[in-house]
Amino acid sequence: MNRETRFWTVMFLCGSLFLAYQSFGTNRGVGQQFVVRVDATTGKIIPPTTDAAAPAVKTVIYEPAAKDDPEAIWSFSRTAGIWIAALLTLCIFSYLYRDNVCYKLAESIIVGVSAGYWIVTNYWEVLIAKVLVKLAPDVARYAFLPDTPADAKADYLYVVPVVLGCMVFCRLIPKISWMGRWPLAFVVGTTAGLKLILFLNADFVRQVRSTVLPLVVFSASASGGSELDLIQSIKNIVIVISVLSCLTYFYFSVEHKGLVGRISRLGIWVLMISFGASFALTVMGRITLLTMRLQFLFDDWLGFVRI
Amino acid sequence: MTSRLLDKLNMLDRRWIFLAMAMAVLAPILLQIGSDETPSPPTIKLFDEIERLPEGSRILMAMDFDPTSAAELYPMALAFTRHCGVRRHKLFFVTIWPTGKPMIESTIKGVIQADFGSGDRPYVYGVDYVNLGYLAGDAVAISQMSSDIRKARPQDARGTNLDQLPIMTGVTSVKDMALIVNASAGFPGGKEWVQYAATPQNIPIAVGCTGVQSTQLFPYYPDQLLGLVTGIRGAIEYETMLAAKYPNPYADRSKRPAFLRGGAQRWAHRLMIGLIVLGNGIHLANRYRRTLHP
Amino acid sequence: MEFHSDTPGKKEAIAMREKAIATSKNKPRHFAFSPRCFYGELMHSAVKIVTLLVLLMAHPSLSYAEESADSSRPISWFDTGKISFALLTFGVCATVIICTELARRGKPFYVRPIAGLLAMEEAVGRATEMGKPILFVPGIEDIKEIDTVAGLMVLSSVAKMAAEYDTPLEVPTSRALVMTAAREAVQAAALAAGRPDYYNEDRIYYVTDEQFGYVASVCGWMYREKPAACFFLGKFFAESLFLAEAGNAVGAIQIAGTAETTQLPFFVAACDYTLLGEELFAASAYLSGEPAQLGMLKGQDFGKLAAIILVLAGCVLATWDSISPRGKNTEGQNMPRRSQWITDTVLKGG
Amino acid sequence: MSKTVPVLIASLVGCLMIVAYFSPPLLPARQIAEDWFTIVATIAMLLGGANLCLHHVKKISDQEAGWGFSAVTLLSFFITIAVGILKVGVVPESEQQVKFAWSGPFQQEGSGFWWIYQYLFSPIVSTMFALLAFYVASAAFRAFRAKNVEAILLLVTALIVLVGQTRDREITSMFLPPPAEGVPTFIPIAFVTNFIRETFVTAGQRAIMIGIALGVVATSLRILLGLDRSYLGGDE
Repeated sequence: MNRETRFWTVMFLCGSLFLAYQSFGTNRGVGQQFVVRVDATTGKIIPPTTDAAAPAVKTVIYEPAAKDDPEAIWSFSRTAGIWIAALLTLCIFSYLYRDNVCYKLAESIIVGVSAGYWIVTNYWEVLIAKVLVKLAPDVARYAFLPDTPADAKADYLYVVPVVLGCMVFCRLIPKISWMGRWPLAFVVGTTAGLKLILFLNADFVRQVRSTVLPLVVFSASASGGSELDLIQSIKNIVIVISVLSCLTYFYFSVEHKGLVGRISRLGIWVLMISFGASFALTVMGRITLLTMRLQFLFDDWLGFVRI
Repeated sequence: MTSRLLDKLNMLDRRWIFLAMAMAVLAPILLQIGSDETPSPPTIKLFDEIERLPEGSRILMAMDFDPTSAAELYPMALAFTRHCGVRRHKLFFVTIWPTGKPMIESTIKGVIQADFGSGDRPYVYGVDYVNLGYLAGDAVAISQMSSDIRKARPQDARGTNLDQLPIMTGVTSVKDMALIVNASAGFPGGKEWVQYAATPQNIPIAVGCTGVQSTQLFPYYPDQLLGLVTGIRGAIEYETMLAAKYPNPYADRSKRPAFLRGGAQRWAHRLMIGLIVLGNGIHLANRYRRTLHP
Repeated sequence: MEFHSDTPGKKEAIAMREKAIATSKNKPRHFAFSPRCFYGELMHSAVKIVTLLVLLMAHPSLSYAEESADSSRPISWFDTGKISFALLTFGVCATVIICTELARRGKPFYVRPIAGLLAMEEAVGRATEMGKPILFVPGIEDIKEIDTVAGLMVLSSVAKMAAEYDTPLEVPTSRALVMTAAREAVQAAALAAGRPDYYNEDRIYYVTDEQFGYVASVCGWMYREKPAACFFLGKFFAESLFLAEAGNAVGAIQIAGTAETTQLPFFVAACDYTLLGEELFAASAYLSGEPAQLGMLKGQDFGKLAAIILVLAGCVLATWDSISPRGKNTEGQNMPRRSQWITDTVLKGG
Repeated sequence: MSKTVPVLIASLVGCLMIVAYFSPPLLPARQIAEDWFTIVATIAMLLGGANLCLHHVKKISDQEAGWGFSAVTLLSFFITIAVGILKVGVVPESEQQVKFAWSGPFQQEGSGFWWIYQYLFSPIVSTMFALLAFYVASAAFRAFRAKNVEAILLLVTALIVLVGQTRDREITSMFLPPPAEGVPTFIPIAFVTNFIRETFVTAGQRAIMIGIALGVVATSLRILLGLDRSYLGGDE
């Protein structure tokens, strides 16, 4: 047994002992979750009862509750969930030390779950809520969506996109894989057309328009006349010069020599300043995320933090 | 001696830096150190607009984020919804991210049902607010919403037909909204709402975005964007304003999740600054040493 | 793979390469035209069919127009409020199409040298000297993204250099389709360099679609093999930092390029050369030498020129407005601002 | 030849989207195209799932290194789909829905699919992104070196904005004389941060946006005119 293995064995032992003490030795426990039973149709809380004769409610949903709530019951699934989530979080953090089996396990779980998640969401939100409702409203009403209007008529035009979509799977069969390009072309063509118009409008026309600024700004002064607004004027001048110099930098069909070269050098400096700011703002986001994960571990799971 | 130190720093295992980062974030969490913020103009503008709109104005709450950005955007979504609730606006929740639906649900549960679900004038589903759920099709879904909501989604998230909901009478498209409030984490998000809905249809829009995205959105402000709330700092600013205007109950710490993340933010930023300075100090020292012993 | 830096073939290759660089540095690149009639014909027939179909679809009996339009009002076929935007759209599109056509008819277009491209030679050369492999990452998005296509275009020229020096080139991909395209590109480059045996299928492989899984695997490889040169060209998201940091840690020369503006700061900070945004597309057009692509680039440059002129003219007028505002007209109303013609007519938008 | 029809499809719908933007009577046709787009794109996404399965099944059958992880992936994939599509643990929510077994929302709190989202998907994905905080720190220490003018500009801006984004910015006003009553304190670094954001960042991003917008127009035109067919893949 080398030194590193020994170190980690001791660490794991200490961690397990600590968790065991925290779970059984303290009042709060680790990651314990409690719920109340609620009747979904009425929204009323169903008190826990041992009376077998009590009428069975078909539509029970569970909502989170505090431990000291008299109607609260201990929830196995949620407690297990918190434990699993916490352990998986630790598995991912272990990558910081070194790539290892725990990280790989968490990673392979997420590959499967995320692919499955997207498919399920789209199944319910598009294939059922949009396609089935249009093609067979009666089936949709009886099976999934009781609120589909009774007088809804089937719209068979929707067969076309379904068939077109299914042609995607032709790609898996080498002989007819060329047919798989049709739906792809439809998707690409639609986005190309939309993008052309909308980028030209919002990102070209509007942005050029926003850059049309007076280089000298006067604002109403207290005495009723107008006076030079120095700060705003400087800001406008800086914006206009920066935009023009950056555009010059991105101008590819002229050699960057002489005046053009100097202007484009200014352009790259502006870009660097903008990237510096963007870096700092990105850092802000990543740190917040780390804060949230640590809050989860130390608050929701271990319960160290109490407001 | 200094040379040995320099060598050591040059060879420093980055796991020590990882450890320092973990400590910088963990200590403020455990010690409950929060941080306040002074509001900045783009945030104030959104706050004032929600204040200014008459009671019962229609506001589209587009929640386009997922767990990876919930740290910044969920506190923001809570603050926006709380403010709209206090002002009693009509809220239309929608998302174009498949992972955004649970975010809407927990916002509704955490704010509307918890804060405004009871009392003499409770918020009623279908009358005061509606959850339109997830719209598939990325940016095209926005384009669809701006021409006809019912084409984009015939039912709400619970499967109820939109025509059966009182809140939907008189609403045909996004054009009928007084304001779009978007919590955006990337593509598709704030940029697409501006491009596909707000700019072509001339609807006021305010975006709460992650720090990463804010540089992309800043050029749209103030012409195409009414307000811009940036990252956790923006969330803290909004909470600060909400707490100042409505101290009961929003000055309470438990209703200010972003405030509690502020302390960790501050310490981590200090560490980052220290690391950049130290790193460059080492760089300069190395260069100096090279000039001494070429 | 064993690697000997003094194989006889290599010296010749290096010499040839140096000669090629020397000649290419002296003159700007112009590209010859090879007409491809098929495209032109197809374009014409497509335009015809499109016009026909649009007319057909637009026919009131086929569209929903009759139901939706108010019967008392004549149907307006054109939204007159959008006329200036329509003209502008038409103008931009026409410029791009004309430039493309001109390029294909043989008109040479100049493209300025791009710093990152010259550095690629240096990076490949250094890897050869050190006897270490080269890593090329074509982004994590699918082939339909224009960034990925541009990245693959650069890959073929990097692969050609690597093949000439016989330096191993590793290309892990995050999408199956990108892998196929990368294999085709490298194989063609090896053939073009006159070393068909250089192409090794096992060095170009698919890892996984999952962003972080892919990064973990690539970074693992980097720490093990310590490549001397890393190329990151394509569409990148949060993983850009992992890759650039790992490359920095192993001391490789790094050349990156992406149009994803949020990731550019990390690349700029951690890499030696970065192709910023559009530069990536320009680089790929430059390397591909395809006249159509160069023409498009020229067309876009005209668009930028128009933007520069509009901004300049608008700013001059706006400043004039600001210094001496126009008075009131005979009816006592404020006269419109001078810059209004530019902001509200030319740049009205849709 | 196998590419002619797809190119025509792409050109047709693309042109329809453009023309309909300017011609109000064509709006319904555009709406139909958008509706179809959603459906086609959704079904196309299923192909990704199929590819994933094939890839991992192959890995398992070849007994490649790490095939056990492939098995875990497949297992979690199928469990997620089964739980989500069968609506495991979902109950009807209103009186009129009680007689319909599959009528509750599929992401209902307490259901199986909700559990997977809450306790597997969400923690793993967000922790992976949280790892970046550590890498950012390491990059700041090792890669952010003042190598040339560009790097120095980047570094200094990053430092200024880092200070300006938290309340630590107030330190910079300590050396200034105290402001008059009722006047807010002037904070130099906050001013500089705002100035940078309002001018340089806006300008830089704007120039990139204008350039990329033109690039998008050119690329879209290539697709609509049938010049660019790379999206259709190579010839098989």
